[in-house]
Amino acid sequence: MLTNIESRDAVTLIQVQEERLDAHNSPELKNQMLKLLEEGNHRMIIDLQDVRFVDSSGLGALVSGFKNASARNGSLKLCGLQPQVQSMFELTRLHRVFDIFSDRHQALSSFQDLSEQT
Amino acid sequence: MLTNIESRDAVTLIQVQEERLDAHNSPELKNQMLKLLEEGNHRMIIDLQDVRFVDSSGLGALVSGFKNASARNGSLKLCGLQPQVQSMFELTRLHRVFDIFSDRHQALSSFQDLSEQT
Amino acid sequence: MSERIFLDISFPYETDYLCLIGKIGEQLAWNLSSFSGDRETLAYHVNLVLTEAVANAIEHAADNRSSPFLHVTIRVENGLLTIRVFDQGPGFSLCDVQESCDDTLEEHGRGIFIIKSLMDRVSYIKLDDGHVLEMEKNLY
Amino acid sequence: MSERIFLDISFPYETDYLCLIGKIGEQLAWNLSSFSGDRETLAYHVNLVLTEAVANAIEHAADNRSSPFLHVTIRVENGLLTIRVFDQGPGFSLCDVQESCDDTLEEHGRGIFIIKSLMDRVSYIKLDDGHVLEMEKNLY
Ligand SMILES: Nc1ncnc2c1ncn2[C@@H]1O[C@H](COP(=O)(O)OP(=O)(O)O)[C@@H](O)[C@H]1O
Ligand SMILES: Nc1ncnc2c1ncn2[C@@H]1O[C@H](COP(=O)(O)OP(=O)(O)O)[C@@H](O)[C@H]1O
Repeated sequence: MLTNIESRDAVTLIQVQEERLDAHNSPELKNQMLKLLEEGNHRMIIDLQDVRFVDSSGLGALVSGFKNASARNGSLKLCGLQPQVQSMFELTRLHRVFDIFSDRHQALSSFQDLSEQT
Repeated sequence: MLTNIESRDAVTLIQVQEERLDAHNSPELKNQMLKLLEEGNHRMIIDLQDVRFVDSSGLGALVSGFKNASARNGSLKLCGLQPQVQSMFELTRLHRVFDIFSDRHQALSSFQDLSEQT
Repeated sequence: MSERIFLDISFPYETDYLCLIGKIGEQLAWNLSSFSGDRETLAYHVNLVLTEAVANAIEHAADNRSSPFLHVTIRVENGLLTIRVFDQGPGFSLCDVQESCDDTLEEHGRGIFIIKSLMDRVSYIKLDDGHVLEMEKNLY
Repeated sequence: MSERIFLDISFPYETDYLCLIGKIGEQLAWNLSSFSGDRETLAYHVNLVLTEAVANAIEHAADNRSSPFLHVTIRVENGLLTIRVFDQGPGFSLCDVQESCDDTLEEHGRGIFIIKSLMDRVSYIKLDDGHVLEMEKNLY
Protein backbone atom coordinates (compact mmCIF):
# COMPACT_ATOMS: atom_id res chain seq x y z
CA MET A 1 0.00 0.00 0.00
CA LEU A 2 1.67 3.20 -1.19
CA THR A 3 0.54 6.24 0.71
CA ASN A 4 1.88 9.76 1.11
CA ILE A 5 1.23 11.21 4.56
CA GLU A 6 1.44 14.93 5.34
CA SER A 7 0.46 17.12 8.25
CA ARG A 8 -1.09 20.54 7.70
CA ASP A 9 -2.61 22.74 10.41
CA ALA A 10 -3.25 19.81 12.76
CA VAL A 11 -4.85 17.80 9.96
CA THR A 12 -3.32 14.57 8.63
CA LEU A 13 -3.56 14.14 4.89
CA ILE A 14 -3.27 10.57 3.59
CA GLN A 15 -2.97 10.26 -0.16
CA VAL A 16 -3.59 6.69 -1.33
CA GLN A 17 -1.15 6.20 -4.20
CA GLU A 18 -2.67 3.04 -5.61
CA GLU A 19 -4.81 2.54 -8.68
CA ARG A 20 -6.89 -0.05 -6.84
CA LEU A 21 -8.18 -0.21 -3.29
CA ASP A 22 -9.39 -3.79 -2.91
CA ALA A 23 -9.33 -6.82 -0.60
CA HIS A 24 -5.62 -7.20 -1.37
CA ASN A 25 -4.41 -3.88 -0.01
CA SER A 26 -7.26 -2.33 2.00
CA PRO A 27 -6.38 -4.14 5.28
CA GLU A 28 -3.09 -2.25 5.17
CA LEU A 29 -4.82 1.10 4.70
CA LYS A 30 -7.09 0.26 7.61
CA ASN A 31 -4.08 -0.42 9.83
CA GLN A 32 -2.28 2.72 8.71
CA MET A 33 -5.31 4.84 9.59
CA LEU A 34 -5.67 3.14 12.98
CA LYS A 35 -2.00 3.67 13.79
CA LEU A 36 -2.20 7.37 12.90
CA LEU A 37 -5.31 7.75 15.08
CA GLU A 38 -3.62 6.02 17.97
CA GLU A 39 -0.69 8.40 17.59
CA GLY A 40 -3.09 11.25 18.22
CA ASN A 41 -3.98 12.32 14.68
CA HIS A 42 -7.71 12.76 15.10
CA ARG A 43 -8.40 14.83 12.01
CA MET A 44 -7.78 12.97 8.83
CA ILE A 45 -8.34 13.50 5.14
CA ILE A 46 -8.07 10.54 2.77
CA ASP A 47 -7.22 11.77 -0.71
CA LEU A 48 -8.41 9.22 -3.28
CA GLN A 49 -7.47 11.08 -6.44
CA ASP A 50 -5.11 8.32 -7.65
CA VAL A 51 -7.62 5.55 -6.93
CA ARG A 52 -9.56 4.43 -10.00
CA PHE A 53 -11.11 1.32 -8.49
CA VAL A 54 -12.57 0.55 -5.09
CA ASP A 55 -14.34 -2.64 -3.96
CA SER A 56 -16.51 -3.37 -0.91
CA SER A 57 -13.46 -4.15 1.17
CA GLY A 58 -11.90 -0.78 0.30
CA LEU A 59 -15.15 0.89 1.33
CA GLY A 60 -15.11 -1.18 4.52
CA ALA A 61 -11.59 0.02 5.38
CA LEU A 62 -12.72 3.63 5.02
CA VAL A 63 -15.80 2.96 7.17
CA SER A 64 -13.49 1.46 9.78
CA GLY A 65 -11.32 4.60 9.75
CA PHE A 66 -14.41 6.76 10.00
CA LYS A 67 -15.75 4.87 13.00
CA ASN A 68 -12.41 4.84 14.78
CA ALA A 69 -11.96 8.58 14.25
CA SER A 70 -15.50 9.35 15.48
CA ALA A 71 -14.95 7.19 18.56
CA ARG A 72 -12.04 9.48 19.43
CA ASN A 73 -14.09 12.65 18.77
CA GLY A 74 -12.07 13.13 15.62
CA SER A 75 -13.17 13.02 12.04
CA LEU A 76 -12.22 11.42 8.76
CA LYS A 77 -13.10 13.16 5.49
CA LEU A 78 -12.63 12.10 1.89
CA CYS A 79 -11.60 13.99 -1.23
CA GLY A 80 -10.61 13.48 -4.86
CA LEU A 81 -13.10 10.72 -5.72
CA GLN A 82 -12.96 9.66 -9.38
CA PRO A 83 -16.42 9.33 -10.99
CA GLN A 84 -16.52 5.51 -10.82
CA VAL A 85 -15.32 5.56 -7.22
CA GLN A 86 -17.94 8.18 -6.35
CA SER A 87 -20.60 5.94 -7.89
CA MET A 88 -19.61 3.13 -5.48
CA PHE A 89 -20.27 5.44 -2.53
CA GLU A 90 -23.66 6.31 -3.98
CA LEU A 91 -24.59 2.70 -4.71
CA THR A 92 -23.83 1.71 -1.11
CA ARG A 93 -25.31 4.96 0.31
CA LEU A 94 -21.97 5.73 1.96
CA HIS A 95 -21.97 9.21 0.38
CA ARG A 96 -24.45 10.07 3.14
CA VAL A 97 -22.04 8.88 5.82
CA PHE A 98 -18.81 10.56 4.73
CA ASP A 99 -18.00 14.22 4.24
CA ILE A 100 -16.76 14.18 0.66
CA PHE A 101 -14.87 17.09 -0.94
CA SER A 102 -13.73 17.61 -4.49
CA ASP A 103 -10.09 18.21 -3.54
CA ARG A 104 -7.75 18.41 -0.56
CA HIS A 105 -7.92 22.20 -0.38
CA GLN A 106 -11.66 22.15 0.15
CA ALA A 107 -11.34 19.33 2.65
CA LEU A 108 -8.62 21.25 4.53
CA SER A 109 -10.61 24.46 4.66
CA SER A 110 -13.64 22.58 6.02
CA PHE A 111 -11.49 21.78 9.07
CA GLN A 112 -10.41 25.45 9.33
CA ASP A 113 -14.01 26.73 9.22
CA LEU A 114 -14.67 24.39 12.10
CA SER A 115 -11.74 25.74 14.14
CA GLU A 116 -12.95 29.30 13.64
CA GLN A 117 -16.43 28.45 14.86
CA THR A 118 -15.18 26.92 18.09
CA MET B 1 -9.56 1.46 -40.40
CA LEU B 2 -9.65 5.10 -39.36
CA THR B 3 -7.34 7.29 -41.36
CA ASN B 4 -7.02 11.01 -41.88
CA ILE B 5 -5.82 11.93 -45.38
CA GLU B 6 -4.41 15.34 -46.26
CA SER B 7 -2.58 16.77 -49.24
CA ARG B 8 0.31 19.19 -48.79
CA ASP B 9 2.59 20.43 -51.58
CA ALA B 10 1.90 17.43 -53.81
CA VAL B 11 2.50 15.02 -50.92
CA THR B 12 -0.27 12.83 -49.51
CA LEU B 13 -0.22 12.47 -45.74
CA ILE B 14 -2.02 9.43 -44.33
CA GLN B 15 -2.41 9.40 -40.58
CA VAL B 16 -3.39 5.97 -39.29
CA GLN B 17 -5.80 6.69 -36.42
CA GLU B 18 -5.79 3.24 -34.89
CA GLU B 19 -4.06 1.96 -31.79
CA ARG B 20 -3.32 -1.33 -33.51
CA LEU B 21 -2.24 -2.15 -37.06
CA ASP B 22 -2.72 -5.91 -37.30
CA ALA B 23 -4.10 -8.70 -39.49
CA HIS B 24 -7.60 -7.42 -38.75
CA ASN B 25 -7.25 -3.96 -40.24
CA SER B 26 -4.02 -3.86 -42.26
CA PRO B 27 -5.62 -5.22 -45.48
CA GLU B 28 -7.76 -2.10 -45.48
CA LEU B 29 -4.74 0.19 -45.11
CA LYS B 30 -3.08 -1.66 -47.97
CA ASN B 31 -6.11 -1.05 -50.19
CA GLN B 32 -6.36 2.60 -49.20
CA MET B 33 -2.72 3.17 -50.14
CA LEU B 34 -3.15 1.37 -53.44
CA LYS B 35 -6.23 3.41 -54.31
CA LEU B 36 -4.45 6.69 -53.55
CA LEU B 37 -1.50 5.61 -55.71
CA GLU B 38 -3.80 4.68 -58.57
CA GLU B 39 -5.40 8.10 -58.30
CA GLY B 40 -2.00 9.63 -58.98
CA ASN B 41 -0.70 10.32 -55.47
CA HIS B 42 2.85 9.07 -55.87
CA ARG B 43 4.39 10.75 -52.86
CA MET B 44 3.05 9.44 -49.60
CA ILE B 45 3.80 9.81 -45.93
CA ILE B 46 2.29 7.34 -43.47
CA ASP B 47 2.07 8.95 -40.04
CA LEU B 48 2.04 6.22 -37.38
CA GLN B 49 2.03 8.43 -34.29
CA ASP B 50 -1.29 6.99 -33.01
CA VAL B 51 -0.24 3.38 -33.61
CA ARG B 52 1.06 1.65 -30.51
CA PHE B 53 1.09 -1.87 -31.88
CA VAL B 54 2.05 -3.33 -35.24
CA ASP B 55 2.25 -6.99 -36.25
CA SER B 56 3.86 -8.70 -39.25
CA SER B 57 0.77 -8.15 -41.32
CA GLY B 58 0.83 -4.42 -40.59
CA LEU B 59 4.48 -4.35 -41.62
CA GLY B 60 3.51 -6.31 -44.74
CA ALA B 61 0.87 -3.74 -45.67
CA LEU B 62 3.45 -0.96 -45.43
CA VAL B 63 5.93 -2.98 -47.54
CA SER B 64 3.17 -3.42 -50.11
CA GLY B 65 2.58 0.35 -50.22
CA PHE B 66 6.31 0.93 -50.49
CA LYS B 67 6.66 -1.44 -53.42
CA ASN B 68 3.64 -0.09 -55.24
CA ALA B 69 4.86 3.50 -54.83
CA SER B 70 8.38 2.61 -56.04
CA ALA B 71 6.92 0.78 -59.05
CA ARG B 72 5.29 4.08 -60.05
CA ASN B 73 8.48 6.07 -59.47
CA GLY B 74 6.91 7.49 -56.35
CA SER B 75 7.88 7.04 -52.76
CA LEU B 76 6.38 6.14 -49.43
CA LYS B 77 7.93 7.42 -46.22
CA LEU B 78 7.08 6.80 -42.59
CA CYS B 79 6.98 9.05 -39.55
CA GLY B 80 5.87 9.14 -35.92
CA LEU B 81 6.95 5.62 -34.92
CA GLN B 82 6.40 4.86 -31.25
CA PRO B 83 9.36 3.10 -29.58
CA GLN B 84 7.78 -0.38 -29.61
CA VAL B 85 6.72 0.07 -33.25
CA GLN B 86 10.21 1.25 -34.17
CA SER B 87 11.64 -1.87 -32.53
CA MET B 88 9.52 -4.04 -34.85
CA PHE B 89 11.08 -2.35 -37.87
CA GLU B 90 14.51 -2.98 -36.42
CA LEU B 91 13.81 -6.61 -35.57
CA THR B 92 12.66 -7.29 -39.13
CA ARG B 93 15.39 -5.07 -40.65
CA LEU B 94 12.72 -2.98 -42.37
CA HIS B 95 14.24 0.19 -40.90
CA ARG B 96 16.82 -0.20 -43.65
CA VAL B 97 14.14 -0.30 -46.32
CA PHE B 98 11.97 2.64 -45.33
CA ASP B 99 12.82 6.31 -44.97
CA ILE B 100 11.71 6.92 -41.39
CA PHE B 101 11.28 10.41 -39.91
CA SER B 102 10.48 11.48 -36.39
CA ASP B 103 7.46 13.58 -37.38
CA ARG B 104 5.45 14.67 -40.39
CA HIS B 105 7.24 18.00 -40.72
CA GLN B 106 10.58 16.33 -41.19
CA ALA B 107 9.04 13.84 -43.59
CA LEU B 108 7.43 16.67 -45.57
CA SER B 109 10.61 18.69 -45.79
CA SER B 110 12.50 15.66 -47.06
CA PHE B 111 10.22 15.76 -50.08
CA GLN B 112 10.83 19.51 -50.49
CA ASP B 113 14.61 19.10 -50.38
CA LEU B 114 14.18 16.61 -53.17
CA SER B 115 12.09 19.04 -55.27
CA GLU B 116 14.74 21.74 -54.88
CA GLN B 117 17.47 19.41 -56.02
CA THR B 118 15.68 18.48 -59.23
CA MET C 1 -23.39 -12.56 -35.93
CA SER C 2 -22.97 -11.77 -32.27
CA GLU C 3 -19.65 -12.43 -30.63
CA ARG C 4 -18.70 -15.49 -28.67
CA ILE C 5 -15.81 -15.94 -26.34
CA PHE C 6 -15.11 -18.39 -23.54
CA LEU C 7 -12.51 -17.77 -20.89
CA ASP C 8 -11.39 -20.17 -18.15
CA ILE C 9 -9.01 -18.94 -15.49
CA SER C 10 -7.42 -20.91 -12.64
CA PHE C 11 -5.15 -19.44 -9.99
CA PRO C 12 -4.24 -19.88 -6.30
CA TYR C 13 -6.52 -18.71 -3.49
CA GLU C 14 -4.60 -15.46 -2.99
CA THR C 15 -5.67 -11.83 -3.17
CA ASP C 16 -2.54 -11.07 -5.24
CA TYR C 17 -4.54 -12.26 -8.25
CA LEU C 18 -7.58 -10.00 -7.74
CA CYS C 19 -6.18 -7.19 -9.83
CA LEU C 20 -5.25 -9.43 -12.78
CA ILE C 21 -8.58 -11.29 -12.83
CA GLY C 22 -10.51 -8.03 -12.59
CA LYS C 23 -8.49 -6.49 -15.38
CA ILE C 24 -8.91 -9.46 -17.70
CA GLY C 25 -12.66 -9.04 -17.28
CA GLU C 26 -12.33 -5.31 -17.84
CA GLN C 27 -10.36 -5.88 -21.03
CA LEU C 28 -13.03 -8.25 -22.29
CA ALA C 29 -15.74 -5.68 -21.58
CA TRP C 30 -13.83 -2.95 -23.41
CA ASN C 31 -13.65 -5.16 -26.49
CA LEU C 32 -17.29 -6.31 -26.64
CA SER C 33 -18.53 -4.82 -29.89
CA SER C 34 -22.04 -6.15 -29.28
CA PHE C 35 -22.55 -4.02 -26.18
CA SER C 36 -24.60 -0.92 -26.86
CA GLY C 37 -24.34 0.83 -23.48
CA ASP C 38 -21.54 2.73 -21.78
CA ARG C 39 -18.48 0.54 -22.19
CA GLU C 40 -16.39 2.24 -19.51
CA THR C 41 -19.07 1.57 -16.91
CA LEU C 42 -19.50 -2.03 -18.05
CA ALA C 43 -15.72 -2.52 -17.80
CA TYR C 44 -15.72 -1.16 -14.25
CA HIS C 45 -18.66 -3.32 -13.24
CA VAL C 46 -17.20 -6.53 -14.66
CA ASN C 47 -13.90 -5.80 -12.90
CA LEU C 48 -15.79 -5.13 -9.68
CA VAL C 49 -18.10 -8.16 -9.58
CA LEU C 50 -15.15 -10.43 -10.43
CA THR C 51 -13.13 -8.85 -7.63
CA GLU C 52 -15.99 -9.18 -5.13
CA ALA C 53 -16.82 -12.79 -6.01
CA VAL C 54 -13.20 -13.95 -6.06
CA ALA C 55 -12.41 -12.15 -2.79
CA ASN C 56 -15.42 -13.90 -1.21
CA ALA C 57 -14.24 -17.30 -2.42
CA ILE C 58 -10.79 -16.60 -0.97
CA GLU C 59 -12.17 -15.33 2.32
CA HIS C 60 -15.09 -17.63 2.94
CA ALA C 61 -14.33 -20.78 0.97
CA ALA C 62 -10.61 -21.37 1.16
CA ASP C 63 -10.77 -24.00 3.89
CA ASN C 64 -12.07 -27.41 2.98
CA ARG C 65 -11.05 -27.23 -0.65
CA SER C 66 -9.67 -30.18 -2.57
CA SER C 67 -7.88 -28.20 -5.27
CA PRO C 68 -5.25 -25.52 -4.73
CA PHE C 69 -6.78 -23.47 -7.56
CA LEU C 70 -9.71 -21.17 -7.72
CA HIS C 71 -11.64 -21.46 -10.95
CA VAL C 72 -13.40 -18.64 -12.79
CA THR C 73 -15.11 -18.64 -16.19
CA ILE C 74 -16.25 -15.71 -18.26
CA ARG C 75 -18.43 -16.37 -21.29
CA VAL C 76 -20.05 -14.17 -23.86
CA GLU C 77 -22.68 -15.71 -26.12
CA ASN C 78 -26.00 -14.60 -27.61
CA GLY C 79 -25.63 -11.16 -26.09
CA LEU C 80 -25.27 -12.58 -22.59
CA LEU C 81 -22.23 -12.18 -20.38
CA THR C 82 -21.94 -14.95 -17.78
CA ILE C 83 -19.33 -14.92 -15.02
CA ARG C 84 -18.96 -18.00 -12.83
CA VAL C 85 -16.82 -18.26 -9.71
CA PHE C 86 -16.49 -21.81 -8.36
CA ASP C 87 -15.73 -22.54 -4.75
CA GLN C 88 -15.37 -25.63 -2.57
CA GLY C 89 -16.27 -24.02 0.73
CA PRO C 90 -19.27 -24.63 3.00
CA GLY C 91 -21.55 -22.50 0.83
CA PHE C 92 -24.14 -19.92 1.88
CA SER C 93 -27.58 -18.71 0.91
CA LEU C 94 -27.93 -15.63 -1.29
CA CYS C 95 -31.28 -14.93 0.37
CA ASP C 96 -29.68 -14.51 3.78
CA VAL C 97 -27.65 -11.59 2.50
CA GLN C 98 -29.17 -8.14 3.07
CA GLU C 99 -30.84 -6.50 0.09
CA SER C 100 -29.89 -2.92 0.86
CA CYS C 101 -27.06 -0.92 2.39
CA ASP C 102 -29.04 1.89 3.95
CA ASP C 103 -27.09 3.89 6.48
CA THR C 104 -25.14 0.99 7.81
CA LEU C 105 -21.74 1.51 9.38
CA GLU C 106 -20.78 -2.13 9.03
CA GLU C 107 -17.32 -2.76 7.69
CA HIS C 108 -18.45 -5.87 5.84
CA GLY C 109 -21.42 -7.15 3.92
CA ARG C 110 -21.51 -4.98 0.81
CA GLY C 111 -20.02 -7.43 -1.72
CA ILE C 112 -23.06 -9.50 -2.60
CA PHE C 113 -25.24 -6.38 -2.51
CA ILE C 114 -22.95 -4.76 -5.11
CA ILE C 115 -22.97 -7.87 -7.29
CA LYS C 116 -26.77 -8.09 -7.17
CA SER C 117 -27.08 -4.40 -7.96
CA LEU C 118 -24.83 -4.45 -11.00
CA MET C 119 -25.77 -7.77 -12.62
CA ASP C 120 -29.10 -8.79 -14.15
CA ARG C 121 -29.27 -12.25 -12.60
CA VAL C 122 -27.26 -13.76 -9.74
CA SER C 123 -27.54 -17.35 -8.51
CA TYR C 124 -25.54 -19.48 -6.12
CA ILE C 125 -25.79 -23.10 -7.20
CA LYS C 126 -24.81 -26.34 -5.47
CA LEU C 127 -22.57 -28.66 -7.50
CA ASP C 128 -21.19 -32.13 -6.81
CA ASP C 129 -17.89 -30.73 -5.60
CA GLY C 130 -18.79 -27.32 -4.27
CA HIS C 131 -20.77 -24.31 -5.40
CA VAL C 132 -20.77 -21.76 -8.14
CA LEU C 133 -21.75 -18.11 -7.99
CA GLU C 134 -23.24 -17.35 -11.39
CA MET C 135 -23.66 -13.75 -12.48
CA GLU C 136 -25.32 -12.74 -15.73
CA LYS C 137 -25.57 -9.48 -17.60
CA ASN C 138 -27.57 -8.81 -20.76
CA LEU C 139 -25.48 -6.97 -23.29
CA TYR C 140 -28.50 -5.79 -25.30
CA MET D 1 6.34 -18.73 -3.92
CA SER D 2 6.26 -17.99 -7.61
CA GLU D 3 2.96 -17.18 -9.22
CA ARG D 4 0.78 -19.62 -11.09
CA ILE D 5 -2.04 -18.83 -13.43
CA PHE D 6 -3.76 -20.84 -16.15
CA LEU D 7 -5.86 -19.24 -18.84
CA ASP D 8 -7.93 -21.01 -21.50
CA ILE D 9 -9.57 -18.97 -24.23
CA SER D 10 -11.86 -20.14 -27.02
CA PHE D 11 -13.29 -17.91 -29.74
CA PRO D 12 -14.32 -18.06 -33.41
CA TYR D 13 -11.77 -18.09 -36.25
CA GLU D 14 -12.10 -14.34 -36.88
CA THR D 15 -9.57 -11.53 -36.82
CA ASP D 16 -12.03 -9.42 -34.78
CA TYR D 17 -10.73 -11.26 -31.72
CA LEU D 18 -7.01 -10.56 -32.29
CA CYS D 19 -7.05 -7.35 -30.29
CA LEU D 20 -8.83 -8.87 -27.30
CA ILE D 21 -6.63 -11.98 -27.16
CA GLY D 22 -3.49 -9.89 -27.48
CA LYS D 23 -4.63 -7.53 -24.75
CA ILE D 24 -5.53 -10.32 -22.33
CA GLY D 25 -1.96 -11.57 -22.75
CA GLU D 26 -0.65 -8.06 -22.31
CA GLN D 27 -2.65 -7.61 -19.10
CA LEU D 28 -1.24 -10.86 -17.76
CA ALA D 29 2.30 -9.74 -18.52
CA TRP D 30 1.77 -6.39 -16.79
CA ASN D 31 0.67 -8.20 -13.64
CA LEU D 32 3.45 -10.80 -13.41
CA SER D 33 5.23 -9.87 -10.24
CA SER D 34 7.80 -12.63 -10.75
CA PHE D 35 9.19 -11.04 -13.91
CA SER D 36 12.36 -9.11 -13.33
CA GLY D 37 12.88 -7.54 -16.76
CA ASP D 38 11.16 -4.67 -18.57
CA ARG D 39 7.46 -5.29 -18.10
CA GLU D 40 6.30 -2.96 -20.85
CA THR D 41 8.41 -4.80 -23.40
CA LEU D 42 7.24 -8.20 -22.14
CA ALA D 43 3.62 -7.02 -22.40
CA TYR D 44 4.19 -5.91 -25.99
CA HIS D 45 5.92 -9.16 -26.91
CA VAL D 46 3.20 -11.37 -25.39
CA ASN D 47 0.54 -9.35 -27.20
CA LEU D 48 2.52 -9.67 -30.43
CA VAL D 49 3.27 -13.40 -30.39
CA LEU D 50 -0.36 -14.14 -29.50
CA THR D 51 -1.52 -11.94 -32.37
CA GLU D 52 0.91 -13.56 -34.84
CA ALA D 53 0.10 -17.13 -33.83
CA VAL D 54 -3.67 -16.61 -33.78
CA ALA D 55 -3.62 -14.76 -37.11
CA ASN D 56 -1.68 -17.69 -38.60
CA ALA D 57 -4.22 -20.19 -37.29
CA ILE D 58 -7.03 -18.10 -38.79
CA GLU D 59 -5.25 -17.68 -42.12
CA HIS D 60 -3.62 -21.06 -42.64
CA ALA D 61 -5.67 -23.48 -40.58
CA ALA D 62 -9.28 -22.37 -40.78
CA ASP D 63 -10.32 -24.90 -43.44
CA ASN D 64 -10.63 -28.51 -42.36
CA ARG D 65 -11.44 -27.79 -38.76
CA SER D 66 -13.96 -29.79 -36.78
CA SER D 67 -14.67 -27.14 -34.14
CA PRO D 68 -15.87 -23.59 -34.79
CA PHE D 69 -13.58 -22.34 -32.02
CA LEU D 70 -9.94 -21.54 -31.91
CA HIS D 71 -8.30 -22.51 -28.66
CA VAL D 72 -5.49 -20.68 -26.89
CA THR D 73 -3.93 -21.31 -23.50
CA ILE D 74 -1.62 -19.09 -21.50
CA ARG D 75 0.08 -20.53 -18.43
CA VAL D 76 2.51 -19.18 -15.92
CA GLU D 77 4.24 -21.62 -13.59
CA ASN D 78 7.72 -22.02 -12.12
CA GLY D 79 8.86 -18.82 -13.74
CA LEU D 80 7.91 -20.04 -17.20
CA LEU D 81 5.32 -18.43 -19.45
CA THR D 82 3.84 -20.89 -21.95
CA ILE D 83 1.49 -19.84 -24.73
CA ARG D 84 -0.19 -22.51 -26.84
CA VAL D 85 -2.25 -21.92 -29.96
CA PHE D 86 -4.10 -25.02 -31.18
CA ASP D 87 -5.13 -25.48 -34.80
CA GLN D 88 -6.81 -28.18 -36.86
CA GLY D 89 -5.32 -27.21 -40.21
CA PRO D 90 -2.88 -29.12 -42.44
CA GLY D 91 0.09 -28.14 -40.32
CA PHE D 92 3.55 -26.98 -41.43
CA SER D 93 7.17 -27.35 -40.46
CA LEU D 94 8.83 -24.67 -38.37
CA CYS D 95 12.16 -25.55 -40.02
CA ASP D 96 10.87 -24.58 -43.45
CA VAL D 97 10.32 -21.02 -42.28
CA GLN D 98 13.18 -18.60 -42.92
CA GLU D 99 15.40 -17.77 -40.00
CA SER D 100 16.09 -14.16 -40.90
CA CYS D 101 14.38 -11.20 -42.52
CA ASP D 102 17.38 -9.56 -44.16
CA ASP D 103 16.48 -7.02 -46.77
CA THR D 104 13.46 -8.85 -48.01
CA LEU D 105 10.65 -6.95 -49.65
CA GLU D 106 8.19 -9.79 -49.17
CA GLU D 107 4.80 -8.81 -47.85
CA HIS D 108 4.47 -12.03 -45.87
CA GLY D 109 6.61 -14.41 -43.88
CA ARG D 110 7.68 -12.36 -40.85
CA GLY D 111 5.28 -13.84 -38.28
CA ILE D 112 7.13 -17.01 -37.29
CA PHE D 113 10.44 -15.14 -37.44
CA ILE D 114 9.11 -12.60 -34.95
CA ILE D 115 7.78 -15.34 -32.66
CA LYS D 116 11.12 -17.18 -32.74
CA SER D 117 13.01 -13.96 -32.08
CA LEU D 118 10.96 -12.94 -29.05
CA MET D 119 10.37 -16.26 -27.31
CA ASP D 120 12.93 -18.57 -25.71
CA ARG D 121 11.58 -21.80 -27.14
CA VAL D 122 9.11 -22.41 -29.96
CA SER D 123 7.79 -25.80 -31.09
CA TYR D 124 5.05 -26.93 -33.42
CA ILE D 125 3.71 -30.25 -32.24
CA LYS D 126 1.38 -32.78 -33.86
CA LEU D 127 -1.63 -33.85 -31.78
CA ASP D 128 -4.40 -36.38 -32.35
CA ASP D 129 -6.75 -33.75 -33.64
CA GLY D 130 -4.47 -31.10 -35.10
CA HIS D 131 -1.37 -29.22 -34.03
CA VAL D 132 -0.24 -26.83 -31.37
CA LEU D 133 2.23 -23.97 -31.64
CA GLU D 134 3.94 -23.84 -28.25
CA MET D 135 5.87 -20.74 -27.27
CA GLU D 136 7.84 -20.44 -24.04
CA LYS D 137 9.48 -17.56 -22.28
CA ASN D 138 11.60 -17.70 -19.14
CA LEU D 139 10.52 -15.06 -16.68
CA TYR D 140 13.74 -15.24 -14.68
N1 LIG E 1 -18.23 -18.00 -1.63
C1 LIG E 1 -18.80 -17.93 -0.40
N2 LIG E 1 -18.79 -19.00 0.42
C2 LIG E 1 -19.36 -18.95 1.65
N3 LIG E 1 -19.97 -17.86 2.14
C3 LIG E 1 -20.00 -16.75 1.37
C4 LIG E 1 -19.43 -16.71 0.08
N4 LIG E 1 -19.65 -15.49 -0.45
C5 LIG E 1 -20.33 -14.81 0.49
N5 LIG E 1 -20.55 -15.54 1.59
C6 LIG E 1 -21.30 -15.16 2.81
O1 LIG E 1 -22.11 -14.04 2.50
C7 LIG E 1 -21.80 -12.95 3.36
C8 LIG E 1 -21.95 -11.64 2.63
O2 LIG E 1 -20.94 -11.52 1.64
P1 LIG E 1 -20.50 -10.08 1.16
O3 LIG E 1 -21.73 -9.30 0.88
O4 LIG E 1 -19.53 -10.22 0.05
O5 LIG E 1 -19.82 -9.42 2.42
P2 LIG E 1 -18.45 -9.75 3.16
O6 LIG E 1 -17.70 -10.76 2.35
O7 LIG E 1 -17.76 -8.43 3.22
O8 LIG E 1 -18.86 -10.26 4.50
C9 LIG E 1 -20.40 -13.22 3.87
O9 LIG E 1 -20.15 -12.64 5.10
C10 LIG E 1 -20.37 -14.74 3.94
O10 LIG E 1 -20.95 -15.17 5.12
N1 LIG F 1 -0.94 -22.57 -38.01
C1 LIG F 1 -0.40 -22.78 -39.24
N2 LIG F 1 -0.89 -23.79 -40.02
C2 LIG F 1 -0.35 -24.02 -41.23
N3 LIG F 1 0.65 -23.32 -41.75
C3 LIG F 1 1.18 -22.32 -41.03
C4 LIG F 1 0.69 -22.00 -39.75
N4 LIG F 1 1.41 -20.97 -39.27
C5 LIG F 1 2.31 -20.66 -40.20
N5 LIG F 1 2.19 -21.48 -41.29
C6 LIG F 1 3.03 -21.48 -42.50
O1 LIG F 1 4.25 -20.82 -42.25
C7 LIG F 1 4.43 -19.74 -43.13
C8 LIG F 1 5.13 -18.61 -42.44
O2 LIG F 1 4.28 -18.02 -41.48
P1 LIG F 1 4.52 -16.52 -41.06
O3 LIG F 1 5.96 -16.34 -40.79
O4 LIG F 1 3.58 -16.19 -39.96
O5 LIG F 1 4.17 -15.67 -42.34
P2 LIG F 1 2.79 -15.40 -43.08
O6 LIG F 1 1.69 -15.97 -42.24
O7 LIG F 1 2.76 -13.93 -43.20
O8 LIG F 1 2.95 -16.08 -44.40
C9 LIG F 1 3.04 -19.40 -43.62
O9 LIG F 1 3.07 -18.80 -44.90
C10 LIG F 1 2.37 -20.75 -43.66
O10 LIG F 1 2.70 -21.44 -44.84
